[in-house]
Amino acid sequence: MSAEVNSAIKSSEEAKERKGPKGCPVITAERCKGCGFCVEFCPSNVLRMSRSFNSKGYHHPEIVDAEACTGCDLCGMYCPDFAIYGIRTGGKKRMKDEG
Amino acid sequence: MSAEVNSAIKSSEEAKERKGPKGCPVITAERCKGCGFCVEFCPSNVLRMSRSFNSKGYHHPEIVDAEACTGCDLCGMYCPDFAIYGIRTGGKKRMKDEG
Amino acid sequence: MKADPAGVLTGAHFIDGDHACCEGALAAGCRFSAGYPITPSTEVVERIAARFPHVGGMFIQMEDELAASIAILGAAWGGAKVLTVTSGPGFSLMMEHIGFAAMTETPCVFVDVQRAGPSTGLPTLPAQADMMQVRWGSHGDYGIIALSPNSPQECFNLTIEAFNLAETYRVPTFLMMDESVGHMTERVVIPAADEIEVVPRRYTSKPSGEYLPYEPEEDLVPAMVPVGRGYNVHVTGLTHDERGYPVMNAAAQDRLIRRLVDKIRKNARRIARYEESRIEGADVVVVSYGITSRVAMEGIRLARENGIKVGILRLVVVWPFPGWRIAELSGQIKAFVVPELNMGQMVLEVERYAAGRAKTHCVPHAGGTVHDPKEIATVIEEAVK
Amino acid sequence: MKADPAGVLTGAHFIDGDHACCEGALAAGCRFSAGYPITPSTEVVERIAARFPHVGGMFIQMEDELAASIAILGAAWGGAKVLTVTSGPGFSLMMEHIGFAAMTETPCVFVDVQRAGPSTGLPTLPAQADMMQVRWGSHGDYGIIALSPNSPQECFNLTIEAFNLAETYRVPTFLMMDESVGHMTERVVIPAADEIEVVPRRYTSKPSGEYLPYEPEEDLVPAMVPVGRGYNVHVTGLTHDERGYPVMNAAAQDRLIRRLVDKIRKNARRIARYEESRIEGADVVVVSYGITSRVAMEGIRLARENGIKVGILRLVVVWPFPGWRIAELSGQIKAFVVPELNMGQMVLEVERYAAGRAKTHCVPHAGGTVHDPKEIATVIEEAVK
Amino acid sequence: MSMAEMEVPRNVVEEYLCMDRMPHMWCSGCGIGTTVNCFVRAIERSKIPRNKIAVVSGIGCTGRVAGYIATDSFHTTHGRAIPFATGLKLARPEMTVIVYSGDGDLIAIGGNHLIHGARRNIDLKIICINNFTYAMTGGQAGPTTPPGSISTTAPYGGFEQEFNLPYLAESSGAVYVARWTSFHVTQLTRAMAECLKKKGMTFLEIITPCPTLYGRRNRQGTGVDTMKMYREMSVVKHGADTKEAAIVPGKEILVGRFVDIDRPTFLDGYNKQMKSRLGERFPEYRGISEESDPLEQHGENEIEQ
Amino acid sequence: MSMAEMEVPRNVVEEYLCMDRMPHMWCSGCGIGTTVNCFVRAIERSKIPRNKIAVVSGIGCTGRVAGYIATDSFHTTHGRAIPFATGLKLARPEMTVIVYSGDGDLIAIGGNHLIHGARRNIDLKIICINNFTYAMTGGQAGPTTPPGSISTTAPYGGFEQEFNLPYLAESSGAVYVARWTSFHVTQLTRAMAECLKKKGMTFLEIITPCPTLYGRRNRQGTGVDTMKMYREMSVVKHGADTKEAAIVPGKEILVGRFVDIDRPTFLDGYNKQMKSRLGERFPEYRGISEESDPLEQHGENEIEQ
Amino acid sequence: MSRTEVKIGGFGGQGVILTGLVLGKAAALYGGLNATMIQSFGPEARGSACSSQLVISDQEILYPYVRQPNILVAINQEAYTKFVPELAPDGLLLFEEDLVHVDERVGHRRARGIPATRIAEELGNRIVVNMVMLGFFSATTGLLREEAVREAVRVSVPRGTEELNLEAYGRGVEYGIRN
Amino acid sequence: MSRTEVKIGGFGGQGVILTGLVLGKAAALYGGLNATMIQSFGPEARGSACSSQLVISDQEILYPYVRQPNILVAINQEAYTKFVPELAPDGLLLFEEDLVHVDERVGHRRARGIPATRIAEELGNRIVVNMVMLGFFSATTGLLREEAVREAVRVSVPRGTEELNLEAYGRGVEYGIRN
Ligand SMILES: Cc1ncc(C[n+]2csc(CCOP(=O)(O)OP(=O)(O)O)c2C)c(N)n1
Ligand SMILES: Cc1ncc(C[n+]2csc(CCOP(=O)(O)OP(=O)(O)O)c2C)c(N)n1
Ligand code: SF4
Ligand code: SF4
Ligand code: SF4
Ligand code: SF4
Ligand code: SF4
Ligand code: SF4
Ligand SMILES: [Mg+2]
Ligand SMILES: [Mg+2]
Repeated sequence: MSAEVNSAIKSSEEAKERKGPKGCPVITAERCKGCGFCVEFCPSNVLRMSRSFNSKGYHHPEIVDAEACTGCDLCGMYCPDFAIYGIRTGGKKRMKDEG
Repeated sequence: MSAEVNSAIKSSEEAKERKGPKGCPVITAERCKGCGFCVEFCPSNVLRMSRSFNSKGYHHPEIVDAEACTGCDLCGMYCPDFAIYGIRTGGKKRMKDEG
Repeated sequence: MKADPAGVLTGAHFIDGDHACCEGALAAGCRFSAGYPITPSTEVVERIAARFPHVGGMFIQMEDELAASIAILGAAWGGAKVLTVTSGPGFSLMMEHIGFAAMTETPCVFVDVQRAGPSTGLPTLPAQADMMQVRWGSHGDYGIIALSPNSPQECFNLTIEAFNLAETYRVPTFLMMDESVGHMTERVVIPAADEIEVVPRRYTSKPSGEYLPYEPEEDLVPAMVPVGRGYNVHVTGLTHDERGYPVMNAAAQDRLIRRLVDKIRKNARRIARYEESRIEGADVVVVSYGITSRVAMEGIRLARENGIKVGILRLVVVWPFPGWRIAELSGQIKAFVVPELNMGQMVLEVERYAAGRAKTHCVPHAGGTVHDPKEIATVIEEAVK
Repeated sequence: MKADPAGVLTGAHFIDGDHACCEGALAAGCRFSAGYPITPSTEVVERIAARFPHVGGMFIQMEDELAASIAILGAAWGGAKVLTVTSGPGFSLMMEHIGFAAMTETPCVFVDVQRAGPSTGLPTLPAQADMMQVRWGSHGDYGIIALSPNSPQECFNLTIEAFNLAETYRVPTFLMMDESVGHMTERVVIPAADEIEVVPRRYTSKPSGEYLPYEPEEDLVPAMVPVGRGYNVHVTGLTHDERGYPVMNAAAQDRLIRRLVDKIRKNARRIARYEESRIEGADVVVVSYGITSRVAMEGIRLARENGIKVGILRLVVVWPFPGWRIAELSGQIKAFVVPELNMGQMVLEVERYAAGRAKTHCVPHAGGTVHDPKEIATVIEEAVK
Repeated sequence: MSMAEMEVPRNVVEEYLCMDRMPHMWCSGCGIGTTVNCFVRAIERSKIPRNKIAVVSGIGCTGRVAGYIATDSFHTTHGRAIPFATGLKLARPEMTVIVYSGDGDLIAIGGNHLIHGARRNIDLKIICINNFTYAMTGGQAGPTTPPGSISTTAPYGGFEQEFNLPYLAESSGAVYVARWTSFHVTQLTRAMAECLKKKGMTFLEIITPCPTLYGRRNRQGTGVDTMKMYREMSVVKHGADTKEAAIVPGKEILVGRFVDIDRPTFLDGYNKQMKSRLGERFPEYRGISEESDPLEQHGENEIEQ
Repeated sequence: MSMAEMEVPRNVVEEYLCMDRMPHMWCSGCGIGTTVNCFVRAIERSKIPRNKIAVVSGIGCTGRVAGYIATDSFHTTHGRAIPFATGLKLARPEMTVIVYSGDGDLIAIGGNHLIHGARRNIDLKIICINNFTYAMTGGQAGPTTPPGSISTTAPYGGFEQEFNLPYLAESSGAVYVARWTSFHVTQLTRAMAECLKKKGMTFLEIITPCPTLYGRRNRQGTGVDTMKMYREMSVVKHGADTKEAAIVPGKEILVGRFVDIDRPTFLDGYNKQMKSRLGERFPEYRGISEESDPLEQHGENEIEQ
Repeated sequence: MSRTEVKIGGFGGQGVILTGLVLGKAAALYGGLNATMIQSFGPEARGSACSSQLVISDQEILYPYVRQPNILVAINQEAYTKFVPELAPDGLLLFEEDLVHVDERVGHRRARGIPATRIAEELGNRIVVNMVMLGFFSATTGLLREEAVREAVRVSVPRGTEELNLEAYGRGVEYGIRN
Repeated sequence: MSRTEVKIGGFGGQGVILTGLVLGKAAALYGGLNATMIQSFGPEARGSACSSQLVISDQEILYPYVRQPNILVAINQEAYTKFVPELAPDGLLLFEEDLVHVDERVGHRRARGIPATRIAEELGNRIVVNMVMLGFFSATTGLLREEAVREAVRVSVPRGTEELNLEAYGRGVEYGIRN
C-alpha cells in the first residue's frame, strides 16, 4: 500500500482502513455515533462494532474481515453520520481476473 | 276558495296564487329576483315570466296554466329567493280519484 | 363559584411552569384544549393530553395553530372553558383568530411561552419580546387582557385568573409566560378546590325572545347564550348589531368597536394587578414583569447595597397597562428603570405615562438568557445621577 | 439606477390607488408577485395579473396568505423584486413571514389596504387601524419601514419608494394604504422611466470565498448574494452568525437582533419623510397620515377660519416614527392633535415623544368612513384653550 | 278535510330562515339559495330538532348561508369553518354540525382543514358550494377554476389544473362523498338527508351557478342557462371511481354518491382507545360537562320540535 | 492504473456537505443522515451542476437537512417550504429545487401547500421523511402517526387514522409518487435520481427511523432494529394502486414507484396559455430578468462542475 | 370652478361606475380640473345598488367624499330613494324617467328626466344607457366641455364600441338641448 | 442554608434531569427549603449532552440560573469538560470515575469520584447510575437529609422500580461514606 493512500485517508479526519483485494471501508471513528447500520447492512460481513468507545462515548465499527470487502460502499450509503464509506481497491476487470 | 286560504297567503308577504285542482304555486313577487328558475323547471309549464317589474325592477313569474299545477313544489325547491313554492290543494288520494 | 374538585390536584408539587399552567387550567374549569406542538410550550399540552381524559375533558391536537386557535373558539361557543398554548411562531399564526375572538367576544385563554425571536430564533431559550404583539398583533382595534407570571406557582395562579378574567369580560386573555418560567421547576402549592374561586360563564337569564346576544350589561359586557337551546344565536366576525346580525356601516362600527375597546379601558382599574415594594421614598422605581422581575430584584439588592433608594413595581396584569400608577409615581421619583428581555417594549408605555416628569431608562436584552443583575444595578445607579 | 422603461406607463392616468400601486411596483422593477384575493386590495393583484405577463413578470395566486407571503420571499432570494398585497385578515396571516423576512433580511414589499376591523369587520370600508400591527405584529424584536400614501399619485410614488427602501435596508417594507385611498380615482402622472430612480439589489462584489452573507456594511446592512452562483448561501430563520449558520446562544442573538433593530433605529433620520405646513408660530400641530391627512386639512381650514394658528405635520414614512421632530415641536407649541381612523395608535408615539411638554389630543374614529372635518376642527379649537 | 277548510301552508323554508334578513344578498340567478331550499327540506326530513343543529360557514357569498339560517349559526373566518366546527362538535357531540361554505373557502385557504378533518373523521357534514370561483371578492381564479376560464386574476385564461374534489375528499378519508348540481334539487335534498344521518365526515360538492362573476365571463350566460347546461351535461353514476370524477369543461359532469363507507369517528376512536388503556379510570366522553349547566336556567327555552 | 498509484477517493458526500458543521445534530440511529447519503449520490448521478441546485426545508429534525447541504439552501418556516420553493423556482426556473422536510412539516401544518403544489404541478422535488412523529419538538402524535402509537400528546395511544401519503399526493396531482424506506438505499438513490430528472411535482415518501422519540416508545427498539423491521416488512410493488398503500402497523409496507405520469407543469401551462391569448405580445417566461444581472459581476464565481 | 359634487346611482349593470370614470377623466385629464372619484358597492349589494361619487374642482380636492351632491344622477328608483334626501337644496336631479318615479322628496330642487333606457334600446343596446345619461348630463349642466367628455368616452369604453357609445352620448346631449 | 448552586451534567439517557428533580423535591417538598431547577437541552443536543441546574436555599430564590456551581456532578466526560471551568473556586466536583478523566482544569477544587456505572451494573441495571450518583451526592455533601432524598426518590421513579432505585441510592451513600 502506497504512502499516498494512507495520507489521503489521514486527511479525511483520521479515517481508518485496512485494504482488502477488492475494496475496503474507510472509517472515521470520531464521527461515528455507533448506530450499527454499517455492521448490519454490510453484505460481506466485513465489520463489527468495537468494544472501545470514541471520545463521544460511542462504539464504532471495526474491520473483522478485510478480505471480504467488495468496496460496494453500502456502508457509506447507510451511515447516517458520514463516518464510513467503501472504496474499490481493484479495477472491476481485475476483480474478475482474481475471481 | 275560502277566505282563510287567501288570508294565509296574504300573511306571507302578499303572496299570489291561483289554485288548480291538484296544486298551486304561491308567489311573493316582491321577493323575486327574476332568475327564471321556476319557469324553466316547473315540470308542468304552469308559469311564465311577467312583462311587468316588481319594485326592485325584476320580472317575476306569473301563472299561465293554473290547472296544470301538481303542487310538486319543484318551483319552491328551485327558487333561490324563497319567492315561490308549490302547495297541494287536493289530498293525494283525491288526486288519484280525479286522475 | 368554587372550583370543581375533579380538576384540582390539591397539595404541594415540584413541577415546572408549563405543568403548573395545565393544573391552573384544570382548576379553573377548563375542559377543552386544542393545540399544536412548539417548543418551549409543548409540555403544557403534553400534560393536558395526559390529564384531561381523566376529568371528562377533551384535548385535540390540530393540524396547525390556525386550526388550534379557532377550534377552541368553536368549543367555547359549545360551552367549554378553553385554552390553547403556543410560542412565538405559532402565536404569530394565531393573530387572525385573536381578532375574531375579540370581535365575537368569545371567552378564551391563550398561553404564549415566549422564546427568543424573531422568526425561529432560539427555540429553547427565553425572551419577553411578544409583549407588544399580544396587544397589537391582530388587525383593527380591540382590547385584550394579558398576565405575566414569574414563577411556576404564579403560572398556576394566574392561569386561573386568566380564565376568570376571560369569562368576566368575554375577551381573549393571555398568559404571557417566558421560557425561563415555563421550564423552571419549583414548589407549587395547589389549594383545596373550595379555596379556589372560579368565574362561571356569564349566561343570560332572559328567555330567547327578549334576549339580544350583543346587548351590553352595565360593565359593557353582554351576557352569552348557550348553544343548543333554541336561541338561534348568530355569531359573525363582521361588524354586527346587538342581535349579532351584520350591519355594514360606520355607525354600527363605532358603537361596536368603541365598546370592545372601552370594556377593557373603562374597567382597567378593576382588571389591573401589580405589586409594589419599597416605593415610598424611592428615587428610582424599577418596572418589571415575568422572569425579569426576579432578576431585577437581584439587581435592586446590589443597588441598595450601594445606598440607592430603589423600589419595584411589578406588573402582574401587563395589559391593560396601569398607566395611572406610572403617572402618579412619575411626580415623586427621579427615574424609572425598565429591564425587559426585549429591545424595549413595555418601556414605551412607561415612558409615555411618565410624560417627562421622571426619566425612563430602558435596559434592553435580546433574549436567549436573562439579564445579568449587575447590568440592571448599573442602570439604576446611573439613573439617580 | 433608472427604471426599466418596459414597466413604466408614462403619462397622465385617471386611476385608483390600487391600480396606481401596481404601476408603482412595475416602475420600481418589481417582476414577481404572489397574492390571495381580499377586499379592498384585490384590484392591485388583478392589475398585476393583467400587466405582468407583458413585461416578463410573474404573478401567482397562491392558496392563502401564508403561502403568498413566503412565496415572495423565495422569489426575492431568486433575485426578484417582490410584492404581496392584502388587507387586515390576510395581513394577520402574514405575521409569521414578516418576522422571517426581517430575520433573513429579505427585501420585500407588503401592501396592506386597510379596511375596518377587527376580524372581518367592514370589508369594503376604510380604517387605519393596522398601524401598530405593522410595527409589532410578528413575535420577537425587529425593525420595519412603513409608508402611508394619501392619494393615488402617492400610491404610485410611495410604492417605488417602498421598493427602494426595502432594497437599501434589506427589510420588509410596508405600504399602509387605506380603503379610501385604494378605491379613490384621481389623476396620476407617471413620469418617464429615466426620471424614476430605483435602487438595485445590494449584491456583494466579493468572491465566494471571502464573502460572509450576514457581515454588515457600514450602514449595518449586509450585501446579498445571488443564488445559483455557487456561493452556497444558507438562509435560516434561526439565530445565525455572519456565515448564516445557526448559532444557539445569547451572544449570537444579541449581535444579530441588536443589528436588525439598529439598522432601522440608527438610520431613522435618513429613512424618515414627513411634510410640514405652517408649523412656524403655530399653537397647535395636527399630526396625521394617509387619507386622514386630507380630511384633517379641511378641519384645519375650518379652525383657521376661527383664527386658530394651526400647522400640520404629515407623516409620509410612518415607521420609523420621527420622534425627534415631535420632541422639538413639543417645546414650541401648546398641543398636538392626532386624528386617525382608529381608536388611538400613532397618537401613542406622539404622546410619548411630546413627553408632557405639549398636550396631545387624540381624535379617534372606529372607521367605516372618514372623520367629519368639523370634529377635527373642534378638537383643534379646544386644544388651544 | 274539504278544500274549503284547508289553509295554505306556509313555505317550509320560512320556518328555518331568518326572514327578517330577506331579501338576502345573493344575486339574481345565483344557485346558493336553491341549495338552501334543499338543505332546509333535508333538515325537516331528518327530524333532528332545530336546536340541535348548528351551521358553520367561512367567508364568501356561500359563507353568508350561516347568517340566513335560523339555527345556532357561525360565520367564522376565511377557510376555518372546519376547525371551528371541530371544536364546537367536540364540545357538544349531541349537536349535528354542518359546515356550509364555498370552494375557495374550503378548498383554497381551508384545504388543510378539509383533508385533516376527513382523515380524523370528525362527525361534520361538509357542504361545499362549488361555483368555480371566489365570488365574494369579485371572481378570481381558484383551485376549482377550470383551465381556460377567464377571471379577474387570470384575465388571459387560467392554466392551473383544478382539484377533483371527490377524489381529494376520498383520499383524505371522508366516509361519504357525493356530487350534485343545484339543478338536481331532489337528489340533492336526498343526499343532504343522507349526510345528516351518516356518522363521520361527509363531503358533498354542489356545482352551482355564479352568473354574476363566473358565468357571464365564461360564456355560460345567465343562471338559468347554466342550470340548463347542468341538466344536459350531468350523468348520474353512483359508486363511480372518484379518480374518474374530474370536471372537464365541455365534457359530462359525473354526479352521484361516489363513496359511502363506515369507519369509526374521531370520538368513537377516542373513547375506545382511552377505555382500552385507562379502563375504569376513564369516564366515557360525551361532551364537556359544563360547570354551570345552563339547562337549569334555560330549560324552558328549549325548543322541542 | 496500478494500485500503488491509486489515491483513496474522498467520501463523495463530503463534497456536498458542510463538513465544517459536523457532527450534525441527528441522534445515533436516526435515519435522516442515511437519506442524505442517498440524496447526495443522486445529485452526483444527475450531473446537475451544484450551483443549479437549491434545497429548501421547513422546520424539524429533517428541516435541518438544508443547513448541512453545501448548495444554496433555505431553512424556512414550519410548513412553508413548498410555497417558498414555489417562489424561488418561478423566479429561477433553471434551478432544480428540492424540498426536503419532515412529515409533520409537509403533511400537518404544510398539508395545504403540498396538495396545491401538486395540483399546480410546480416543478419541485418533494422529499418527505416520514418518521411517524414530530421529532424536533419531542415526539408528538401527528397525521402520519399510526393509531395505537404512544407519543407525548397521545400518552394513552393514538386513535386518529393517519394519511396514506402516496394516495393523497396522487389525488392532488403529483406526477411521480414513490415510497421507500431508509433501508432501501440503492432503490432510494435511484428514485431520487428519477425525481431530479422528472418534470413537475414529484413526491417521495421515505419511511425513516426516529429511535429516540418514536421507536423507543413504540417497541421498535434501536434504529438498526427498525431498519431490520423495514427490511422484513417491505414489499416492492411498482405501479401499485396508491389507494392500497396505507401503512398498517404489523402489516407489510408497500414500497416502490407508484405513479409516473406526464402533464404540463405550472410554467408550461402558463406559457402556453399566455401565448395562445396574447400571441406576440407575450414574451415567453423563462424566469425573472434581473435588472442588474449579477452574472456580470459574479461570473467568475460560477462553479462549473 | 369651485367644488362640485356629483353622485350617480343605479343598478350594477347600468354602467354607473363607468359614468363616473368618464366624467372624472373628462375633468382631470382633458378638462384641466381636479377630480376625485369614489365608487361604492358592498357585499350587501351584490349585483344590485351601486353608486359613484365624483368631486370636481379647480382647487386641490382634500375631502374626497360627496357629502351633499350638487348633482344627482339617478338611473333607478332605489338610487333616487336612497340619495335624493342628500341632494343640496339648490341641487339638480337628473333621472331616468321610465325607471324613476319622482315624488315630493325632490322638493324645490330642479329635476330633469330622460327616457335613457328607451333611447339606448333604440340604438340597439340597453347597455349604453349610461352614455345617454352622460350626454344628458353634459348638455344640462355644462360642467365640462363636450369635447373633453367625448375624448374621455373614447378612451374609456371597450375597443370597437367607441362609435356606439359616442352616438348614445350624442343622443343624450341632443335630448338635453332639445328638452 | 444560603444559596447553593448545583449543576449535573451527562448524557441524555443517564437520568440527569431526574437527578435534579429528586434533589429539588427533596429540598422543596421534604426538606423545608426552596429549590429552583432548570433543565437544558437544545435542538443541537438531540440525545447527547444534557444538564440540569439546581439552586437550593433557605431564602427566596430570585435569580434562577446557576452561575457558579458550588457542586458539579459530572456523569460523562463532556459534562466535565464543559462545566468544570464554571465550578466555584471552593466548589466540589463529584464524578463518574470510569467515564470522566479529571485533569488539571479541576485545579485546587475538591473532587471525589465513584464508579457509579459499575455499581449500577452490579445491581443489574445501568439505568440506575443516576441513583448511585445521588446517594454519593447525599453522603458527600450532607446538603439534604437522607430521608428527604429517599422520599423524593420514592415518589419520582416509575412505579414498581422504587426498590431498585432506593437500593442504588443506598449503594451510593455507602460508597460515599466508606471512601
Ligand atoms: C384571510 C382572508 N383572506 C381573504 C379574504 C377575502 N375573501 C373573502 S371571501 C373570499 C373567497 C370566497 O370564495 P368561495 O369560498 O368560493 O365563496 P363564494 O363567494 O364563491 O361563494 C375571499 C378570498 C378573507 N376574508 N380573509
Ligand atoms: C409555526 C410553528 N409551529 C410549530 C413549530 C414547532 N415545530 C418545530 S419542528 C416541528 C415538527 C417537526 O416534525 P416533522 O416535520 O415531522 O420533522 P421531524 O422533526 O420529525 O424530522 C414543530 C411542530 C414551529 N417551529 N413553528
Ligand atoms: S453506520 Fe456510521 S455511525 Fe453507524 S456505526 Fe457505522 S460508522 Fe458508526
Ligand atoms: S464497502 Fe461494502 S463490503 Fe466493504 S465494508 Fe462497506 S458495505 Fe461492507
Ligand atoms: S325562481 Fe324565484 S327568484 Fe327566480 S324567477 Fe322564480 S320566483 Fe323569481
Ligand atoms: S308546484 Fe310544481 S307544478 Fe306547480 S308551479 Fe310549482 S313546479 Fe310547477
Ligand atoms: S356573486 Fe356569484 S356567488 Fe355571489 S351572490 Fe352573486 S351569483 Fe351568487
Ligand atoms: S429525534 Fe428522531 S428524527 Fe430527530 S434526530 Fe433524533 S432520531 Fe432523528
Ligand atoms: Mg366559490
Ligand atoms: Mg417527523
